[in-house]
Amino acid sequence: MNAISQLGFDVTRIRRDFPILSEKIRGKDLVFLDSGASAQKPVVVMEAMLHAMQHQYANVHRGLHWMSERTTEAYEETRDSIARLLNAADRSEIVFTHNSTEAFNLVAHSFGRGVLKPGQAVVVSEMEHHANLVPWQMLRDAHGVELRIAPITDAGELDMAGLESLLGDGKVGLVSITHMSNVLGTYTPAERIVKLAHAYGAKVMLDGSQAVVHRAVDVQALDVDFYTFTGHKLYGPTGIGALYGKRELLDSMPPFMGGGDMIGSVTYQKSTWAETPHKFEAGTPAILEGIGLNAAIKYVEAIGYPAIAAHETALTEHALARLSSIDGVNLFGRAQDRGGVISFTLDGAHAHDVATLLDRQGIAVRAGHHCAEPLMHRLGVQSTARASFGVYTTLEEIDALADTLVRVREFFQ
Amino acid sequence: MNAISQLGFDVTRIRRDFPILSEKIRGKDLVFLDSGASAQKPVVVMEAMLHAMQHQYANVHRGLHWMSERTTEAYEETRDSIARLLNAADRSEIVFTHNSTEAFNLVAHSFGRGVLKPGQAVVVSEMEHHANLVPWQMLRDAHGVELRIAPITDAGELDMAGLESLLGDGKVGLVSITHMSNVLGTYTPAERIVKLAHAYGAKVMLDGSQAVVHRAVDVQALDVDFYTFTGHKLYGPTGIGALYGKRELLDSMPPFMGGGDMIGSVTYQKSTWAETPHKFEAGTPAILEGIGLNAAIKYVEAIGYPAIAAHETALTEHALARLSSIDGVNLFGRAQDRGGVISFTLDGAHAHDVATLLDRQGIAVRAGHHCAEPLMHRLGVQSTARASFGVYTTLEEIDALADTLVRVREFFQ
Amino acid sequence: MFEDLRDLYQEVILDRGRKPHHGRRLETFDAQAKGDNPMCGDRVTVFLRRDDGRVQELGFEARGCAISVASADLMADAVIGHTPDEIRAMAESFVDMARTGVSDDAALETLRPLAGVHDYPSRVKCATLPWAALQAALDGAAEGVATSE
Amino acid sequence: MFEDLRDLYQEVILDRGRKPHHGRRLETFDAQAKGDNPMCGDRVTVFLRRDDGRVQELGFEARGCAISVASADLMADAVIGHTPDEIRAMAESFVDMARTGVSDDAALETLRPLAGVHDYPSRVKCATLPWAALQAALDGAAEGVATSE
Ligand SMILES: Cc1ncc(COP(=O)(O)O)c(C=O)c1O
Ligand SMILES: Cc1ncc(COP(=O)(O)O)c(C=O)c1O
Repeated sequence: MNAISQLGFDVTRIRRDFPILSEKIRGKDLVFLDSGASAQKPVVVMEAMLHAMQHQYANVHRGLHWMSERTTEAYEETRDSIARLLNAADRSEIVFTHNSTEAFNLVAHSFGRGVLKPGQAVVVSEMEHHANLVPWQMLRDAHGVELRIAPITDAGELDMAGLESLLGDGKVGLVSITHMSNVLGTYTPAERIVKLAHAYGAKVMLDGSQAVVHRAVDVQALDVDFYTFTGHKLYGPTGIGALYGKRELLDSMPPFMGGGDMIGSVTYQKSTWAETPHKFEAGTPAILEGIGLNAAIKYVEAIGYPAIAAHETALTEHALARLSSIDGVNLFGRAQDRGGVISFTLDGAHAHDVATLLDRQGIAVRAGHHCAEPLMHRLGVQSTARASFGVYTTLEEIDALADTLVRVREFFQ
Repeated sequence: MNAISQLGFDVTRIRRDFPILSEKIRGKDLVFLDSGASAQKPVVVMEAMLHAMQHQYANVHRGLHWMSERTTEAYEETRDSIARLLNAADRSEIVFTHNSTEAFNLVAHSFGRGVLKPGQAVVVSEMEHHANLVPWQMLRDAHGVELRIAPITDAGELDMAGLESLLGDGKVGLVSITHMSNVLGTYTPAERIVKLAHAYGAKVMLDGSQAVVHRAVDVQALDVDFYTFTGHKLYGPTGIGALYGKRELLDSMPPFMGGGDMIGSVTYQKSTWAETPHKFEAGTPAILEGIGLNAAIKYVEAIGYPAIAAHETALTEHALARLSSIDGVNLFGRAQDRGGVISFTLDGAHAHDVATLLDRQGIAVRAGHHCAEPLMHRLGVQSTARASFGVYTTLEEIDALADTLVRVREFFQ
Repeated sequence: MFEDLRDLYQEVILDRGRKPHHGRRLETFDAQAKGDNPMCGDRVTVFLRRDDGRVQELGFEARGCAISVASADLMADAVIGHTPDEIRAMAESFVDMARTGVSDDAALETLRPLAGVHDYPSRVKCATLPWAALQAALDGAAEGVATSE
Repeated sequence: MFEDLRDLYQEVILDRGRKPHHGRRLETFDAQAKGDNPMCGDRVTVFLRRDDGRVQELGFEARGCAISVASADLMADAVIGHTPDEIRAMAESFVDMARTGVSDDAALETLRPLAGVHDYPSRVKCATLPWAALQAALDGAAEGVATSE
C-alpha cells in the first residue's frame, strides 16, 4: 500500500489547494508541522474573501441597500454552516466571536458574573490552554468564584475519579475542559464528562479549538452546554471563531460587550438587548472573515470527517512509531484516544534549539509551553517541541522530521 | 474647472483601485454612498491578505520557525504604521482590537473598573454612537460610576459651556467624545475638549472611527489619553481596529480578556501579565486583517490627508448645496467644521422607503438610527437617511443622489 | 423611473401607509404590546379589544415606514372578528409569504399586496413587525418584542 | 546538514550552553532579579555581589535554551569588575548587536559569538533575556521583568 492510499484520501490533490505548501524556506521545501497553532488556508477561502471584496461588500445588519443585504446573507449563512457543523438545534445558538479566547472570556463574564454566584466553583483540568484558565482566574479574583483543577493521569488522560471528587459538594456551577489537548493530543471523553457534571448539577463548556479540526462534533449528542472553536485552526481566516451555547442558557446571560448591533433600544437611562445571539455580538463583526470561514467549513465538509480522522490516525501512528524509535526522544502523553498533536523533548537539547535546527531544514514545529504553563509543570518540563498535523500533512513529512531529529541529536552531542 | 481637478486628486485613477465600484445593482451602476458604515477595499488590501495566505502565514509571537517569524514581522509592522498614522510617541501605545467597539469595552472595563472609583463620573455627548455609550451604561450599572451627558447645540456642535458645567464638581474621571459624528458630520474641537477636561483632572478618550478616515490625527498634539479607530472604515478589512493609549495609563490598567499571549507567567494561584500592549491582546490576533490594515494605511498615506480632506470638503459642500435646494429635504447638522457625512429626511416619506427607492436606482445610502438612538431623540426624528463619502466618491454620484431624491419625493406625493 | 418598485409600493400600500384606517390608540383595550425593530428604530404598538374570544377592535400607534404602517393597517382589517388561534395561524402564513413572496392561504387575500417585500430582505421585518407585536399582545407579553432576525 | 547553523551555534555557545561557568546561585548576594520570556517559559535568575561600586561576582540559574544559558554565562564573564553604568551601556550595545548582527563596541568582543541570533528574530530574546534580568537586578526591581518584545 502506498502512502497516499494509506491516508484514506488523495493528499496530493489536497496539497494543491494550499499554495503556501510549495514555498521554500531557506532553500528547503517547507514542511509545515505547526497546524495546531494555526492552519494554512485553502484557495477556496482566499477566493471567498476576495470575491466579497471585489464584488459584494458592505456593512451588515444595518443597510437597506442591495450590497448590505447580500453581504448580510453571505455572512449569516456562516451561522447556518456552523450550526450544521456542530449539529446545533438552532442557528440562534451560534454566537460569532473573534476566536476561542474571546468565547471563554464571554462565558466567564456573562455566565460567570451574570449567572454563577460567589461561592460557586468552576472546574478546569490540568491540561488546559491558557485561554481556558486565565479567564476563570480573573473571574475568581473579581467575583469570588472558586477555581478547581481536575487532575490528569500520568498517561495524560483526564482523571475521571478525580473530576468526580471535585463535584461532590455540589458547588460546581461549570466544568470547562478541553475536548482535545493542544499539547498531549488527548481526546477527552466528552460525553462522560457531560453526564457526570450534569449529574452534579454543573454545566459544561468544551474547548473544541483542536478537536473540531479532526473529528465530527455533535453538541446535541454530547448534550454539552457551551462549545467553542476558532476559525484559523479550521483552515479559515484569523479574526473569527464561534461559541455554541444552549439557547436557554444564552438567554439567561447578560451581554458581554456593549455597542451597536447588540441593543434592543437605547435611552440614557436604560438600554435593552437584542435577542440571542445578537446581544453578544457588539459592533461591526468580522464580515469578510465570516465569509472566509464559511468556505473553510464547506471545504472540511467536502473532504469529510471520516477521511480526515482516518488520515490523522495514520499520521499519528506513523509519527509515534518513528519518533519513539529515536534514542533520546521523549514523547509526552499516551492517551488511548489521541489525535495529531505530538509533544516531545530531546535529551541534551532545549526545545528552542531543536526547533531552530529543524527550521534550518525547512521543518516548522512549535517549541515552548504552548500556552499551557501549568501542564508543563505537571509534566516536569519547561517546554517541549510540538509537531501537529493538518489535512495536507504527509507521511513523508513525518519521515523528514524523524530523520532530521536524529541529526539534531548528533549536533548537540 | 472640471469635476476631477476640483476634487484635488485624480478620482478616476482612485476608482480603478476599487473593483467593486464597477458592479451593477439591479442593472444600474452602483453609487456607493455608505462608506461611513464601512468603506470598500482597494486592491492593495486584497493583495496583501492574499499574499500572506499564499506565501507567508503562520501563527504569530509563538513560533520559532521562519513562517512564524516573518508573519510576526508583517503583523507587528502594522503597529508601527498605526503609531505613525496617529503620531503616537511609542509603538507600545498601540493596542490591537477587533474594532472600535471593542476598544470602548476594553477601556470601560480596564480603565473603568480598574482605575475609576465608584462615585466618579464618565461624560459622553449627545451625539455618540452606541459604541461610545452602551459600554459606559454597563459600567455605570455594574460599578457605580455616574454617566453624564454633554449637550450639543441645535447646530449639532458640542456645547462647550455645557461640557464645562459637567466637569465642575471634579468627579469626572473620563470624558469620552466622538471626534467626528457619524450622523451629523460634526468634527468636535478635540484640542479644546482635551485641555478643558485635563484642567478638571479628567482623562479624555476620542472616538476617531469616522475622523481618521478624513483627516490627519496627531494624538501627541491633541494630548489625548485614549483614541480609537476601526479598520474597515479606513479601507481595511473587517475584524481589526486599534486603541491608542498613553503608555503610563495603559500600564496602570488591568487586562481586559485573559488567555494566551497576554500573560507573563501562569500558575494556578496567580498569573502575571505581559507588558503593554500585549497584556491587552489575548489569544490569536487578527493576523491577516492586521496585514491588510497595514496596506490600507499605506494606501491612505500615499494619497495623503491634505488631498483626502480637500476632496471631502468639495464633496460635502456640493452635496449640501444640492440637497438643501430640494423641496422637502431636511438636513441635520450645521456645524462649522464638518465632514463627509450627511443625514437627511424627506417630507412625507420614511427614511426606509427613501433608501429602498434609492437602492432601486443603484444608490446605496443608509437609513435608520445609525446606532445613535439618543441623538435621534435629540433631533426629534426616529430615523434619517444618510449619505457618506469615501476617497472614491465623485461629484457625479452626489448629483445622481440629488436627482433621484427629487423623483422619490414625487413618488411619495 | 420607479416602475419596478410598483410591486413593492402598490397603491394600497402608499395609501394605507399615508392614511391608515386603524392608526390610533383604543380608548379601552384588553391587551397591548409593542414591537421594536432595533436595526432601524421602528416601533409599532398594538392595542386590542376582545369579546367572546374574538378580536373586536384593533388599533395601533406606529413610527415607521410606509410598509410597516400599511402592514399594521391591513393586519387590523384582516384579524378583526377572528380568534387568537386563527390569528396565530394567519401570522405564520403571513411571515411565510413575506419571506417567500407566495402563499396559497386564502385568508391572506387582502394582505397579498405586501408579498413584494420578499425581494427586499431588509424590508421583510418592516412588514412582519406589526404581526410580531400582535402575537405578543395575544400572548400577554408585557415587554413586547424586539425582532432581530 | 547543519553547516549554516554554525554561525548561530558556535562551539563556545554549545560549550557554555552545556556547561556554564557561572550557573549557580551565589551564597551571598546583594541583588537578584529574574527575567521571564513569556512566549516560551524560559527564565533566568541573576544574583550579584557588589563591592566598591563594581560587580564582583555574578551567578545565575537558568532554565532555557543553549543560547540563553550561553548568553548568561558570557555576560557574567563580561560584566565582572564593571560599574552599573558601564554594564548598562554594555547591555544597550549588546541588545543592539543581537538585533542587527553588528557592533563596533570593543567591550562586546567576548560576546560577539552571540551576534548570529540576529538572523533568527524569535531567538533574539533568548540572548537578551539575561541582560534584561541583570539590569533589573541593578535597578533593584523585585518582581523582575517579562520581556515580551
Ligand atoms: C462614530 C462611530 N463610532 C464607533 C463606531 C463603531 O465601529 P465598529 O462597529 O467598527 O466597532 C462607528 C461605526 O459603526 C462609528 O461611526
Ligand atoms: C486547545 C486550545 N484552546 C484555545 C486556543 C486559543 O485559540 P485562539 O488563540 O484562536 O483564541 C488554542 C490555540 O491557541 C488551543 O489550542
